[in-house]
Amino acid sequence: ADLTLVTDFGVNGRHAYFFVAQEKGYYRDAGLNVTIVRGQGSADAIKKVAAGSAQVGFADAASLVLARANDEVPVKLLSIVYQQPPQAIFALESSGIRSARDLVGRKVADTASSAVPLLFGAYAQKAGIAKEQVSWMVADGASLPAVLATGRADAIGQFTVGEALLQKAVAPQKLVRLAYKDVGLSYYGNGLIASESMIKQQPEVLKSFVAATLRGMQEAFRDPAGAGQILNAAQKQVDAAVAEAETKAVAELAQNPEGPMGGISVTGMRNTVDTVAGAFTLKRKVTPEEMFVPGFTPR
Amino acid sequence: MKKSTLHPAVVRTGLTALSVVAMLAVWELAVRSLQLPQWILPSPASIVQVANEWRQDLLVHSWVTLYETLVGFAAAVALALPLAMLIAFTPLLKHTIYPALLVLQSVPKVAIAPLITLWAGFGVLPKIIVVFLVCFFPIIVSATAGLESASRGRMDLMRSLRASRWQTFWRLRLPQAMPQIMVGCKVGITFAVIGAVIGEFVGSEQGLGFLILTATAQSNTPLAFSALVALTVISIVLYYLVERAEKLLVRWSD
Amino acid sequence: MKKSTLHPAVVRTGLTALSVVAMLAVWELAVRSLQLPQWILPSPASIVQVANEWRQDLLVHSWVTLYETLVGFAAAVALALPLAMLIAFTPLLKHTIYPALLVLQSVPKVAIAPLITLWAGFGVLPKIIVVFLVCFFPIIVSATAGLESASRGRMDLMRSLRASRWQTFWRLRLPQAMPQIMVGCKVGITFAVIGAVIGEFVGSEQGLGFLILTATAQSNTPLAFSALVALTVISIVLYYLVERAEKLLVRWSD
Amino acid sequence: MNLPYLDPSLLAPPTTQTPIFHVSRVSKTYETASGTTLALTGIDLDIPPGSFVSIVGASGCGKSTLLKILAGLEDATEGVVLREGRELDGPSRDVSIGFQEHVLFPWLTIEQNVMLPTEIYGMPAEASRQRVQELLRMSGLADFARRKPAELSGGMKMRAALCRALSTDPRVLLLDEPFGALDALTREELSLELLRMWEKARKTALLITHDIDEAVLLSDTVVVMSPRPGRIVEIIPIDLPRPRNEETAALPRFTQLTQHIRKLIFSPRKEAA
Amino acid sequence: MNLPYLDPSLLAPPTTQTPIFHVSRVSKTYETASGTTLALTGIDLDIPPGSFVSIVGASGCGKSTLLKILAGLEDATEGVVLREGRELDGPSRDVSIGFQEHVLFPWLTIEQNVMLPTEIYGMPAEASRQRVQELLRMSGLADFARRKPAELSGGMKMRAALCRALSTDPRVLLLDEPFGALDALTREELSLELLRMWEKARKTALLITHDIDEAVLLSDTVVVMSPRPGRIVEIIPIDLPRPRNEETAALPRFTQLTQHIRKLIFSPRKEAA
Ligand SMILES: Nc1ncnc2c1ncn2[C@@H]1O[C@H](COP(=O)(O)OP(=O)(O)OP(=O)(O)O)[C@@H](O)[C@H]1O
Ligand SMILES: Nc1ncnc2c1ncn2[C@@H]1O[C@H](COP(=O)(O)OP(=O)(O)OP(=O)(O)O)[C@@H](O)[C@H]1O
Ligand SMILES: [Mg+2]
Ligand SMILES: [Mg+2]
Repeated sequence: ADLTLVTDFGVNGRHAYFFVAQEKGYYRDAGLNVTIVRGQGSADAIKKVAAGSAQVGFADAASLVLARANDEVPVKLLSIVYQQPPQAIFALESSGIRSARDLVGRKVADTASSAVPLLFGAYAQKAGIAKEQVSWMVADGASLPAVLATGRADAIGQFTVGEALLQKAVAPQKLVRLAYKDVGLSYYGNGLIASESMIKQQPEVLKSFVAATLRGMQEAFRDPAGAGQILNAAQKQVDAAVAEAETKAVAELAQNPEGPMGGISVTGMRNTVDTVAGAFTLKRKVTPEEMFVPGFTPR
Repeated sequence: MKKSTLHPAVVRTGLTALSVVAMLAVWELAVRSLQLPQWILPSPASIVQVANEWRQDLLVHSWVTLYETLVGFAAAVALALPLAMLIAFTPLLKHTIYPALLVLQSVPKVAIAPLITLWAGFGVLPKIIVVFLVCFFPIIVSATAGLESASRGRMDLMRSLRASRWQTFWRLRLPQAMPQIMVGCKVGITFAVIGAVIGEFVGSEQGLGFLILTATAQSNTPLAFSALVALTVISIVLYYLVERAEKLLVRWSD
Repeated sequence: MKKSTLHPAVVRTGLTALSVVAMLAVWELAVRSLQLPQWILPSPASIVQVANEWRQDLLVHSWVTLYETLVGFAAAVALALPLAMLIAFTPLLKHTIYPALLVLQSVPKVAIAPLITLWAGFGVLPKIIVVFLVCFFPIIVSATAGLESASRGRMDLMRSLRASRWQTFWRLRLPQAMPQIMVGCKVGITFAVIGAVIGEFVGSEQGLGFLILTATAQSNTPLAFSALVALTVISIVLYYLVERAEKLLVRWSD
Repeated sequence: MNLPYLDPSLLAPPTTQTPIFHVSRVSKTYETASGTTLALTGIDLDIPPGSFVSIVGASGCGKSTLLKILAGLEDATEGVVLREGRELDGPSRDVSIGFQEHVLFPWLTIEQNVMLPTEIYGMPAEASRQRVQELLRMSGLADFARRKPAELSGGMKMRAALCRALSTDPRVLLLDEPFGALDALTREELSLELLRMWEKARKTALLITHDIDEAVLLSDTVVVMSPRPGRIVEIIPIDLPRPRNEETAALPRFTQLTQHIRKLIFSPRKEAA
Repeated sequence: MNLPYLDPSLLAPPTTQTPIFHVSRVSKTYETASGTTLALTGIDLDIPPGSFVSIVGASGCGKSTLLKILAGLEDATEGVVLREGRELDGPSRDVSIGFQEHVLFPWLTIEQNVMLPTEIYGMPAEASRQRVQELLRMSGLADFARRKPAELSGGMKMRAALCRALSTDPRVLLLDEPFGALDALTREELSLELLRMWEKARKTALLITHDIDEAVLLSDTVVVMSPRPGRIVEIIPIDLPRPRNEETAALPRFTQLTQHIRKLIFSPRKEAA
């Protein structure tokens, strides 16, 4: 079957395993012909999947909660890749920021589509600061390293998997990382999504897609350097070394202490929904169960 | 004069209003009949409802965007006219200025976002710069074409009077170029509004662009569309204001 | 004729080249003297080096963007002229068509990009649509202004001949509007190039916009800038091609 | 008929044909942002088919306005204008106009400009081209057929515009000072040429001119208008024998008529001064 | 001097003053994309200060071209043009031009159009306004001072353009058919007005005209040009006494001169035909 896969944002080192699955023929073995296209943020990826421009996607679970609650977008999760919260706030060492408390009264910038500001409320609560004491600015993704390095903002939001790239950009200055998972937050990050109609009509295709992707992940985590090269060969502008570093970071996030790689549990999902509900006023209450379809990942 | 007893301006405004209403009706009908989900295209009704809830914020954000638009547009006009004048004075200058303008024009403003934030930070300045960059080109191209178009006979008259370049500019070139300058301004003002939003996309804490981005990210599509509607209203109003200015400034025909 | 023995076209091209070289020199010097880090503004030298490494890809991506630009621009011209004609035929139509155009024009294309991809999918079609939307407005506004500007005396001549609307259009309005239409095209073509890139930002696997975005995401700033340079070159070349077309089409003066 | 020196036997018998133009109680007021101008008032005029009528009168008296009303290009503010018995509703292809200002299109060559009406009328291209070539030769523009209007002198442009008005061989010809910018010789040559053409084909012609000799030499009737607001002072039948030519101007009757007209034009204002 | 009927004693004594314009062996070729036109060839002409010179010649013979060369608006292709002994380098504020085509700015009122030169010269506003008011009154445009050119008749526009040329009271006046679009009466009135003004102030004037009577009545010298390419056929000193007025035209010498000129213009082409 032909499948178009839309990423959460761009094609970066953190997506290497999709290309591993592609290049090593795992998709082909599963009878799939997968085309990988760039997304414009999780919200956009979710809409594209809902509209059928893409059949499968890679998007943030929190964004999906919002999409289902506010816009009734008929999309569900099939599998969770980032079992841990990937969100983090990065500052320069020179800014004097060392912990969440130092963020008080500071300006933090991130893209509008990022989940970092979306879930900052939850982070602030866990870290014991008032979320109103930090001001957020919207900035274009491309300008974020510049914003940070030139001090236009005191810190920026970024996924932990982006650390290698960011470090490269602001070198020689050193980065301070305030990851959401480090204050004990536990909710799902990004996962594989599909539309409800697709799930109903072609569950088998989706199942083999998830399985092949997980196979790619395993292979990539086993050999991050190899994954980096594969991605670099497919997408020349992605540096192999950066891709290797990002793949390692993904491997860290993909650890699932309670189950198999890629697995989804109602408890995990409830944490996610509650975290989002705590940070936003949702138009509609979302149940953890409606967020995903079970049975697409190995138990 | 003959059939209608209505003032033509009333007819025109009526037609404009009518076509806007017609568009809204088609939109509402399309959404209902095709049962388009709201995350694809919310219905005008739902947008109005959300816009009403958010009217305070919409006003504040609209004001910011309007301000950026007007300042950037004014700056563009204020710079384009003297530059066009300079080009009209020394035509060879065109071939050194235009390449630079083309470079500025052809670079997508979003692509040089890091540069803009680097130099101008957040705040209104970078948006004004983007507005300026976006609407400068149409204005200067039209203005230059207009200023260059003085007819042989009229130029001969001014030459025979040994009018200075300034005098020729003020008394012949500028009035003659006015209709074309206004065309440039009409095109420019619509791009100016977009420019403000693009500027806000690059980095901002307020403005309709900010609202559109954050609403989209939070899957509040009706809110994003109500911001788009506010944007469109600003654009249409500004366009017709420029057209009004044109009517006041160009009161002659050949 | 008097002092210079050079052909004016040579002088003009020389000046254009000179000013481009001057810009590059200033840029290189600025980067070196201010010691700007490369991820903010790479030096021309480093861009040239990267561009050389990537020349194969740059060519392929440029070709894609060029193709989208040209098709979208051609579509815009092909649609703007008949529509402007229609407006010239029945002036009241202007007040129903323009509001719709203003709506299309004032919505930031990036903001409705998801809608466009929803309707047109991936591939070149959505980019062509964005190009079309971006450059349509300047062309139609200029064309309408040009077509409307036929002088009283000339219109009287055509009326006295009982020329049909078509004949009046082809023999009077169109040739007379040609200079203004070309101004619209000159402005339009530069926006068309940007439109292609914006379209590619929204979703694409090739083209200079794709290259700019992915290179930026990877902090490969010199590569992003070499794509920007390619874009600028395309823009300048297309602009001067339109200007050449103008010279061929408008060979008369009042 | 208060012209005692006219030999009534020479007057054309009252025609029973429907006039080409019947103008009755016509007045015209221009209204603009800066004020209203009464250009014509109480105009009564019949132009029978096949006649050659000239209008003379002071600058600004409304001659061009009257011509434009007959052409269907301006609406009369008051009064009735009939064209062959029917109410006038806009321009007609039978009626060709030579405008006071030449209105050549700068993007067309002289030949293309002159051919424009024939093309718009869809007349056979080859025949029109020959006719146009002939007209250009006659008016001394043969060498300039391929030039653009900007390369012509003032008088040459006027001649090109006259050629254009004649290019379709119209039934009715309305000419607004076609010889105004021409030197005495060219003027005489061209007006005699026009006279020959008219006497051959007997189309209807209305000529606005400032040259009283020319008006008398060419016309069946000369209409003398008063200064603004334009009224008709007198309609003078020209009882000179046809065909006419250079020699006609030597007849005593010719001098009589021209002097009568000159007196009509010159005296009222002189008295006022 | 092959004019046997001229009384040599009536000729002005050869002036020793530097001429305002000295033209020697001037020729002019226009080169355009569609071809070259030889407009003038071998022109020799002196215009002494304080003289009134008229140029007559066929349409397209290069009269306007010569005027533009004297005005510094066109360069001669060959030959020398001196203005008061010095090589001509472009237009001068002493020299005022009335163009053949009126060139009024449509965005200015008639008064503003006429005031334009005085404003550009920076002349005192009040004095200029009075002079302009006087000129407009003289040319019958007083009622139209606040109107835009589009609201004027063809002849009225020409008159406005003439007023503009006179508005700065220039030392040298170059007029290209200023009365071309005017009726006989207005033409006579205005040309006599011009004559009066000139005889009072004795500025230098060059007039292009198609009216031979007018040329003789006004001028010290009439220059007769041949058809294209323009050459000077004869330079005819006009030995009529000054001051001149309507009665001058009744003198037998006047008729003699006009007929001589008419012959010069009419015969060569007639013979060729
Ligand atoms: N700008 C120009 N480009 C090319 N040829 C020109 C130009 N101006 C005039 N000519 C040519 O030069 C010749 C003389 O033109 P000019 O205008 O001097 O004639 P003129 O004597 O003033 O005629 P008229 O009495 O008709 O005004 C004409 O043959 C004309 O075609
Ligand atoms: N479009 C117009 N708008 C306003 N007034 C006009 C317009 N056209 C003509 N007039 C006025 O109408 C009057 C008559 O003008 P018209 O052109 O008919 O005169 P004319 O007899 O042709 O004069 P001329 O011999 O100077 O060409 C003038 O007073 C003029 O100012
Ligand atoms: Mg007239
Ligand atoms: Mg001339």
